[in-house]
Amino acid sequence: MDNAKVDKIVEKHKKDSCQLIGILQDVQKVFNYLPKSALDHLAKKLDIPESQVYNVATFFKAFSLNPRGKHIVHVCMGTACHVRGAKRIMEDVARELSIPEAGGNTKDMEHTVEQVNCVGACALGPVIIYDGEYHGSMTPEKTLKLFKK
Amino acid sequence: MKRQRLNSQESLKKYREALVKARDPNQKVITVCGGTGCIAYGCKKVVEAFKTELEKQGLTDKVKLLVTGCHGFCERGPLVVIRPENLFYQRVKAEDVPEVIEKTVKNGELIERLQYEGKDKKKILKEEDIPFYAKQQRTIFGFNGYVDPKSIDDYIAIGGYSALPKALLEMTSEKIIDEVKKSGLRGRGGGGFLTGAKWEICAAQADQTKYIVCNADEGDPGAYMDRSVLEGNPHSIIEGMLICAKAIGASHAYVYVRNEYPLAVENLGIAIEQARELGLLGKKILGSDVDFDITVNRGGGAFVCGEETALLNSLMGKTGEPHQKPPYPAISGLFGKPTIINNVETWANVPLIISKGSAWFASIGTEKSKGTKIFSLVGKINNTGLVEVPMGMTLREIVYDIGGGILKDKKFKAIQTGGPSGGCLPEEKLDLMVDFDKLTEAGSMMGSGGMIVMDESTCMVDLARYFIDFLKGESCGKCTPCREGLKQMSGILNRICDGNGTEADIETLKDMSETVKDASICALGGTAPNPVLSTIKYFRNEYEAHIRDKKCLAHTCKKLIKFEINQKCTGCTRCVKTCPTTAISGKVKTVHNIDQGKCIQCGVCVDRCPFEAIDVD
Amino acid sequence: MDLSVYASRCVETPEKFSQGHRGCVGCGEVLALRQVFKAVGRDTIVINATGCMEIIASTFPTTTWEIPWIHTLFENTAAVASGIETAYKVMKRKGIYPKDLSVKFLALGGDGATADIGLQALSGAMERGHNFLYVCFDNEAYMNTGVQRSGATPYGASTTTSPAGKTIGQVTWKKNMPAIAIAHNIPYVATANPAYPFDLMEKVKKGQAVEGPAYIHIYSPCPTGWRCPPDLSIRYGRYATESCVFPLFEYENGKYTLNKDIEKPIPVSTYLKGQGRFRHLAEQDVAYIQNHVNNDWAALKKRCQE
Amino acid sequence: MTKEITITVDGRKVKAAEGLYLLDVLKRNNIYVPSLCHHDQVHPYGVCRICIVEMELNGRRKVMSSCNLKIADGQVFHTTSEKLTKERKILMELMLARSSGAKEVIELAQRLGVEETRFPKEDDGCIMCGLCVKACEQVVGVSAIGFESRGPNRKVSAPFDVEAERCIGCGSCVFICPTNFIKMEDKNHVRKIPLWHVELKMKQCKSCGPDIAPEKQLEYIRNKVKLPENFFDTCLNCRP
Repeated sequence: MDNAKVDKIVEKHKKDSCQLIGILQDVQKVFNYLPKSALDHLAKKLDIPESQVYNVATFFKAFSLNPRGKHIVHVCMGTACHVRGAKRIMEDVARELSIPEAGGNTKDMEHTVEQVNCVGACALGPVIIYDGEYHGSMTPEKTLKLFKK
Repeated sequence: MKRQRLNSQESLKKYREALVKARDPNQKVITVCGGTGCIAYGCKKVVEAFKTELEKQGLTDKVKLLVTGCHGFCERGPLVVIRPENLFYQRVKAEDVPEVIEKTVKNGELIERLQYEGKDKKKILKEEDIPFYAKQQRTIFGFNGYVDPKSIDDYIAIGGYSALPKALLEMTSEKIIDEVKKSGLRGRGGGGFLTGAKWEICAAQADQTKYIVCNADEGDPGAYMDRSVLEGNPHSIIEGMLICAKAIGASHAYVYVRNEYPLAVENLGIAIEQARELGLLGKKILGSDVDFDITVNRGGGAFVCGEETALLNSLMGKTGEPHQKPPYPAISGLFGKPTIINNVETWANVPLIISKGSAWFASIGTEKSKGTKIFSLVGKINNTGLVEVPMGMTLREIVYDIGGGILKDKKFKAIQTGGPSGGCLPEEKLDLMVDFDKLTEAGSMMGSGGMIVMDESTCMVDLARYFIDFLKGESCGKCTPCREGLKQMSGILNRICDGNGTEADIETLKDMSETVKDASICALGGTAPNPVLSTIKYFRNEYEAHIRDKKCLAHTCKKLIKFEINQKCTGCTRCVKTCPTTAISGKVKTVHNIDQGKCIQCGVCVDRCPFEAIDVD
Repeated sequence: MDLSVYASRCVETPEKFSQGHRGCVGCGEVLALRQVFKAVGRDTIVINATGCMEIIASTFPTTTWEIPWIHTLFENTAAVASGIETAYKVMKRKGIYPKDLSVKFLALGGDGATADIGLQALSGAMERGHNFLYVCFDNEAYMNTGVQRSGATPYGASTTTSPAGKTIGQVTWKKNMPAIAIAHNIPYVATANPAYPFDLMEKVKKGQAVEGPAYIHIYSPCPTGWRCPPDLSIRYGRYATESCVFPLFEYENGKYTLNKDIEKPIPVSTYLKGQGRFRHLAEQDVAYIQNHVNNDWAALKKRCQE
Repeated sequence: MTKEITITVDGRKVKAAEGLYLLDVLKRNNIYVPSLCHHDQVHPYGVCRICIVEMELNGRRKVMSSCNLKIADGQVFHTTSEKLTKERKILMELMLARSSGAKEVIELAQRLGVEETRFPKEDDGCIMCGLCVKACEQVVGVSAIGFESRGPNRKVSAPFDVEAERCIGCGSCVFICPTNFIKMEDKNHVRKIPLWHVELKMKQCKSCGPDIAPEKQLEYIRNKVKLPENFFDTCLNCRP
């Protein structure tokens, strides 16, 4: 079942191992994270060593090898956001959801918080992306409201 | 609609003429900025509102609604410009839409509250008169306000793809390279290498297979101009690469885009599809002997992939590990073949050089840095956004004239150029002319064009620590100096910020910086110590204050500050409720007190207090 | 550690002992020497006693040695080595050589040069504690001059000076050189065999690294003198160890370690069979040797378990 | 035949074939440049950076690693400048801080005149030279192991840090590891490499008994060279 989904993605990319990163992005979109079984299958399908797949999957920040929560929250830690206080926002989020400051899953698996380096919306700093939706000029209060919603 | 393939210069010309003819220059056009910044401000709702309102009023045929790429003035989004008068409205909300249509579009009346207000409280009517735009020279970026990125017709109608037939059919490859060389265009990605010279080396390689790569992995935090060009005008990139394809004899290109830029990926994909439909990509383009196609590759979120050799590695489905140059990619790059890799902005400049001529391009800028450069002006500044200025403008002009000065009129402290590996320049360097060499001389760099303005509330040691921490996490970990060196530097800087620094630390940092710079494989490590070196050079007093006096002059380093409640406290108890560690106590309507043992210096109370009753020391 | 097939491809190729020498076909000693050279660093001075390795590798005007090399007489190899080592130390102290330079000294000798003629000098050098590594290539006779018996020739072997006929060949048991070296209380002594290249290289590296004298006794099959097929010299090396005739062990700071524990030793006859020098042995002679080997093996195992 | 070219090293003219790596040329000419992650059986990876030299380029001196630098005619190098000595020392200090217990690192550091490191010491036996990964890929050809993560978190590991499926237990990684970080144990007819979480059954000789090599490795060789099925039933000694 799961392998069929992977097969489909691989077919879409014409079995081109150079598209590995793109394929992994798509696989992650389907499963919300990168399960080991899918990656093993992917390696076989593309005829590349598992070690290469694993290396790429752990190298890039966008990939997660562990299951993630229902809602994915990115807190931008780019320079522009940093000078406008992104660190404080992150601390608040971490405290509020009782997760480590580097990000992680909440216990109820509702949220996964991840730090990102720049989302290219620097004029709006500090920025939080909640399930793909940009929220600019965040303050600790606005952040909390966002999570309560 | 299935479009006809354009297979000659003539057919492209006809196609353009037909498009221009069909368009009334006096037609009312409502331009809504659809860049990511404005999307975050809710421009999608505004667009929807315009659509329904236009339909309701039955104006769909008379008034054109154009959703464009980023206009640059992100601070004031969502932006609406009404053409042909170029009336500028800022911070437009969905509720304002009926009024805009009723008053401005139909009757030509102005709505004052949506207009831009200058420093002298005077309302400014037209887009081009706004100081933010007035001083800019928007040769690349200007198109963004006029084209729908999802429509190739818009681009052709304003003269896009006019350099292409010239290059493909009228010029030899030597002529193209010569033209690019004469223009003095230098790589906009940060290296500043002469683009024409790079092409010449690549063209001279005997290998038959060559590749072209567009570097759109804009990993610099605080910079987003490549994103905006790619989102707003993807065809200019395609045209630039096509011209290079003819010049060096390549037939395939890859665009490596960050996955964090979904809109750029989408728009680029549409643009490529449309170009294929018109036969501007594919076999025998415009009847010439050039075959060319483009593949889009998505990145995975790694700053190091902005480095060209790392990017090429990543394009081959591996991790983004750079390797030592030489061999340069122009000689041995993707799959070991000669490869031209240029940044988005560089590609966007190429069609302009071909169509307007190298002399025109070389007339802009300074002696060794030609043309314009887009900067992303962000941080503690009034007019955040993207600005395109000719090379050689001073930092002061950019910060004060275009940027409108520092937020809340605080004191300017430093400007950081060139992304995380650039340097911080102090106030006395504000009159520095911005070009590749001058910035490098001053201990910073051009980089890809990030400009982050900082005011007195930014601690420079903390900032250096932030950058080193960032780069430590972004290092690929391949070579020792970068992996271990940055780790140790980060350790030292963290120690200083925590008030545990020693006198020897500054010298150790300087020693290490030199080694990391020289011995690292790639430019990430090679420039990583810049923030440290430049802050030590210009703000040594702050380091010394942290180390000797255990004081953070900007009151940001947590371990070195203390919160205290002063007599302004009215006893409203707001801070008591928000304090996460119950460090604040006090009865209603009496002055509160902070238990220093419990306080974690989170600063929430300062945010909550409406009376400025909490002092930071 | 038995690393086979692929690991061996990771062995570095450069040796400071180049091709074009005049060693016999299938020479186990040259093989051992090359392995030694793969293990030693480039900052090494070689002191080489008269013997096969000197004859085959240094015929004027050519040379196989790519590092500083000095030829000595049979009797004074260790003495010359200790002289050079001392001189080097003095030069370093006087500041003529840089302090951070670390040069190693490698003395090479055959079994004759080690166990017989040069024993006195070697004993002295070991006792004085010079910082050098002595490697003995043991092919169990004076091969270079035409197979004359030496102190290291094993019981029963037929040589030109101990021909089988009236006697059984060599009538005495092989001199136990490693034990003599151990008796000097030096920090490192080991036995090695080119049939076990990783073990050999590891031991040479160890021997070079220790402070003070080190002695490595390398078993070097010699198809010419042993009168066995040249393509089987490595196999005979393996037989020697697997039948416990030449066990691999090391002695480090007073402790014995068995490097290759043989669970089920093969019979000595497998080893003896096929070598021309042993072909006259009768069944009871083989049984006698087997018995002796068993006793030695048991004694060594006991020592290693201590 | 390859072209012979001349380069200048520390003022001395050195002749060599074109396209060789600088470090190899220096070694052959007895010019000492320290190196740590270099191994002549593996393509140079150039990560330890200890072998840095200075190359003259347009009147400036550029620091580059010599192990992966292909020489070209007329290049001018310096191997012993004050700057290089200082930078190598700092590199050694960094490496010492990472692997304070690795004998090879300590020795090289002492040789380069570094006794102590200024940085907080850790004792990670791995110096991230990548030789094991490269040997597994280039020499053995199975790519059973690889790198994981990036930056300071980077380490060598089997995929997913569980049993390395492709590992054939040949031990090349163990042999090539310069710091003996990768351990291997043969006991009771089982070969264990704990770092890759593998335990492989050894094949025994049918006629004399002792272990030959891991079954998986023999199988791999047999398939690769197309040997008969029963080829590895007996050990080398028992084969005719």
